[in-house]
Amino acid sequence: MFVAILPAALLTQLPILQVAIPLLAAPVCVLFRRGRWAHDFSLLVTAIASIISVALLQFVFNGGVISYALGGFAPPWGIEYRIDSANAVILLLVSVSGFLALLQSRASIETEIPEQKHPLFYTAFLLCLTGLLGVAATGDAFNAFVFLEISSLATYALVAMGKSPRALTAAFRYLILGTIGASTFVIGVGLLYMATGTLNMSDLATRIPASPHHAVIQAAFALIIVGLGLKAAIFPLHLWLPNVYTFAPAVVTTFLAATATKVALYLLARFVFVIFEDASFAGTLLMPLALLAMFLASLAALQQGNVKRILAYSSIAQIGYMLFALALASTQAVAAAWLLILTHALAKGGLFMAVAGIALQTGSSNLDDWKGIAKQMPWSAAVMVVCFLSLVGVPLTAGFVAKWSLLSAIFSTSESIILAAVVAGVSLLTLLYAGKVLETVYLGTPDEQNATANLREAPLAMLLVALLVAAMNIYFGFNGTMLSDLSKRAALALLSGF
Amino acid sequence: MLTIASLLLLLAAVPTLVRLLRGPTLYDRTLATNVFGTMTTLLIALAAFIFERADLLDIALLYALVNFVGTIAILKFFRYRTLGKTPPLPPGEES
Amino acid sequence: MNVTELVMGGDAALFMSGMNAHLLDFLASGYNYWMAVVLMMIGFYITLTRSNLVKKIIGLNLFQTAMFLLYISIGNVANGTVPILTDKPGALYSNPLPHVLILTAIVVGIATTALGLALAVRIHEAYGTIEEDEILDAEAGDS
Amino acid sequence: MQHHLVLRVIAKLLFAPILLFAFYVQFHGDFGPGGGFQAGLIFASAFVLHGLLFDVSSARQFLPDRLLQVGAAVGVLLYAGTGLASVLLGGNFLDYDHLAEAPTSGQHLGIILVEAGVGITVACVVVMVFRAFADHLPCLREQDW
Amino acid sequence: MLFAFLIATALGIAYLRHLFAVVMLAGMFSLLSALLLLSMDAADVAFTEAAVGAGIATILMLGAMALTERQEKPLKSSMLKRLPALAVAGSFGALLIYAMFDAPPFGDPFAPAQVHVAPYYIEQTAREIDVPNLVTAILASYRGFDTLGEVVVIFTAGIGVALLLGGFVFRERSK
Repeated sequence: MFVAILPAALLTQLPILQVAIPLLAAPVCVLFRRGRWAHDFSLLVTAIASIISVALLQFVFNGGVISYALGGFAPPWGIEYRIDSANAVILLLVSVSGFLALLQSRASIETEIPEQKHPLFYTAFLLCLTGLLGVAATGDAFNAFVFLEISSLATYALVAMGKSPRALTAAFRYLILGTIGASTFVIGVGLLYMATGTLNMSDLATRIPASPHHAVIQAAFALIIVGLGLKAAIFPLHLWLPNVYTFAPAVVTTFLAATATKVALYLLARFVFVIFEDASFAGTLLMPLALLAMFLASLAALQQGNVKRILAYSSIAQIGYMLFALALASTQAVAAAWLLILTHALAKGGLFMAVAGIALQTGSSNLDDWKGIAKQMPWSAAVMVVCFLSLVGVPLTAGFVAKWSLLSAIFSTSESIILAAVVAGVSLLTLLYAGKVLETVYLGTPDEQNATANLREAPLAMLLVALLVAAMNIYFGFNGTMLSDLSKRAALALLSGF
Repeated sequence: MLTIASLLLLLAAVPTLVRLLRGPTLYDRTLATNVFGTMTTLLIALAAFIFERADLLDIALLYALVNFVGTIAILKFFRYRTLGKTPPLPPGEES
Repeated sequence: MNVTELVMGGDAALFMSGMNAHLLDFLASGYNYWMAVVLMMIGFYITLTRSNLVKKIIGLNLFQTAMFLLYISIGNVANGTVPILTDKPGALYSNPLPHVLILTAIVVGIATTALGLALAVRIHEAYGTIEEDEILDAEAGDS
Repeated sequence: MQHHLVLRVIAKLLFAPILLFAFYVQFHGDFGPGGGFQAGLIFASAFVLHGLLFDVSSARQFLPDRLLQVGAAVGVLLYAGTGLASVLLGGNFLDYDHLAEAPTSGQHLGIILVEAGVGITVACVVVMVFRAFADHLPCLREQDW
Repeated sequence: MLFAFLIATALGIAYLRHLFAVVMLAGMFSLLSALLLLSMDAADVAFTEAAVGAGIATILMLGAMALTERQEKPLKSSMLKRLPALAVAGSFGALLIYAMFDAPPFGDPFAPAQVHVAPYYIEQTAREIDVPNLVTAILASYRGFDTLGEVVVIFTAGIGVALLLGGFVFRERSK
């Protein structure tokens, strides 16, 4: 529908506008003196980015792959933006998540960040968004590094804005590990350049099979997987993640949980399937890691006493799911991975939104302080219930669609009952920690000294957005065809190569 | 000729490096850094002639500048323990 | 003129004059890759093991600088010259593309350094130390 | 640093030549090594030198902090704006061919504009970061020294 | 010889605990590597590395040191605890060295890196961009978008430091 309204000349420029608009908006945002204006402005920008991403998605669905030559130089020589179904979905995910996270979080930002810093905070947020969009849109390996670093640097600063001093150490550790990851990635890209003489992803894909330097390419492959694995928090490279999610400001956690690791995972998938086209090797390497991540991180989540930390470990486990699906490497499994990415963003985003609301009112994210909170904050608690159900994969939620397609992918690819049983078993573990949180929230009796009686429901704006996300979880549970269609096209785009 | 000159410069850099690594005082190290910077500047100037690319003289100029600013920063830090506002010196230490 | 044509075309005089290896060319001879890797390992090791946050950042810098050396080594052409066009006909230029990439990478590196140091300053303000073990002890006491 | 007369005089004498050198590197970048980034650093080093030898607060009078912040933003806007301008003139993003009548003069214009953007941003950010670090009084005690 | 210097400096950085000396060594490391970059014809990179590594990074580190500590405390962890780190660094290096055995010879004008994309820049710049410095031509035009990203990275760092250290936003915090 959007495609029809937009003038044709603008349409050809859409890929770059997707990234350039937030990029231009970030420096403009510095110029604001009032925090509220900066908020409204960034909201507007993310809304525009969302609209563009919807238009791009439609365009890609109708017309196939878009290749955009930056600077007007043809691809192997200039930088190329290349949008196909796989990354159009990711672009949509990133920009809509940015929009919803910002829409939801004015109240929590106002309590967490000092007023004078609001313009800079929103600038950093927009920069983070720009970086993630740039990584998703680009068709050039080195350009991906540059934008990965934009988003990472902005993220380090945003995470450090958390109230607790531990936010600082979390950000520092993330900075060290993230920089090692990025450097490793760049060394890998350098080795690829050494072996093939190009940086363009599709050109790499055609030239790698012809290159005589096999060892160089193998090493590049390993380095790129490790580097992106650090960014995507693939087990055992996840060490930075729990503290970052726990201590970052609420809006940052919501946004990161829904997008950052997914973008790294997308890039990993692109390298594995499109550039190296050697998915079997990756499969044998990544499959055990994914299974370990699913088990160990779920067990770790069970032992945590802080809700944000439970959700953080749960994210690591869910990243394990996505990696597992990618490692199966059939079209159906990759489609399942894309479904998992989308539904996990929905479920985890909604959960972190609800947690942000409750934490704002109680001033704590410790589970012990949340006993019986459902009486005072019934709506937030309801959002948590829905999103947890979706996370577990209960029928009639979006999560179910994803888990079901993963199971059917397992059966059709390897026909292994054991793998299916493992996946189902991990879902049970998810149910356990979800049950632990919900039990406390609904059935716990508040401690004497914690006067929860006079707590009120979260601010209306926060609640409405969280409810909207919860509703989306249910809607896509009933009407899963749209999501599965999206992800099937994404998988086809990835596996058929450029 | 130029080659011999640059070899000699490199040889001269060895004791400087030793001084920098061994110390023992901070002043030795600062001086060693400064001397090393000067030698680098000369080496680049020589390289410009060896390569017959006069453009490289710009780099030598920049090195000289960076070396100057860097040494002042080190010395200021050495003396006042800050780069910004100068705190009053402890009594009896006015220069 | 294409690099390949230049040498294949038998521009022997130029090639021979290049064989009079200049001193600096000699210094940057074949073992570049190995040395860059060794430096990278030292930087990596410092980053992983040192407990002092500033030292970690310096280690990261070493790591990245070694990476720059690796990239530039990839782009080096024997007997080549600085990739600034001259009037000299048939000059052989080194590959300018890695230079451009590394310029960008240097900028990214200094940006990371600045942010990391700012974080270290804030951590010192909050914990009174920049030793990771002591910070971990303090945090263990917290929670 | 009230008492280092030699240094202060030299710094004042050097200030203008350093800026001149920065301009040279900025605009000579097409022909020799250098360009916006390096020029921005040299610009900043002039102000850093000034800040080292005189108090940062005096430098604030002619270069207030807010101006630095705006300058950093303006540099990015100039660069991205050049890209957007080439879109509006009918080319792709950052396609300088469309900025002027002849493609090469368009390229020249585009390169000068974006290099200026780089230089402005880098100079402002470096001075900004230097001030952020230099502003605080030291918390090192004499015995740690 | 330069590499020997570099490695000596790097080891010095690893073993000295006096941060002031370490910062100076890091500055020198930068100068040395810039010299090496220059010897590999990377004039622009050497230019930048010198200005950044020896200039700005040194000053920033001194500034950070003024606000933190001067002396690194001795490592508490035993050698045994550092073995995993050594193993990680070692396997990382081993992987790269394994790759390097298969690498095109150093300086080979027929290496893939030299014959595919790069010749286009060398041949076409004079016609398309008309700028003698190939690095500038690629930096600002052929790969101009990377450079835009680079500017945004610097801008992000500035914003990040301003957010973290207050900068001009609030200044009563200096103690």
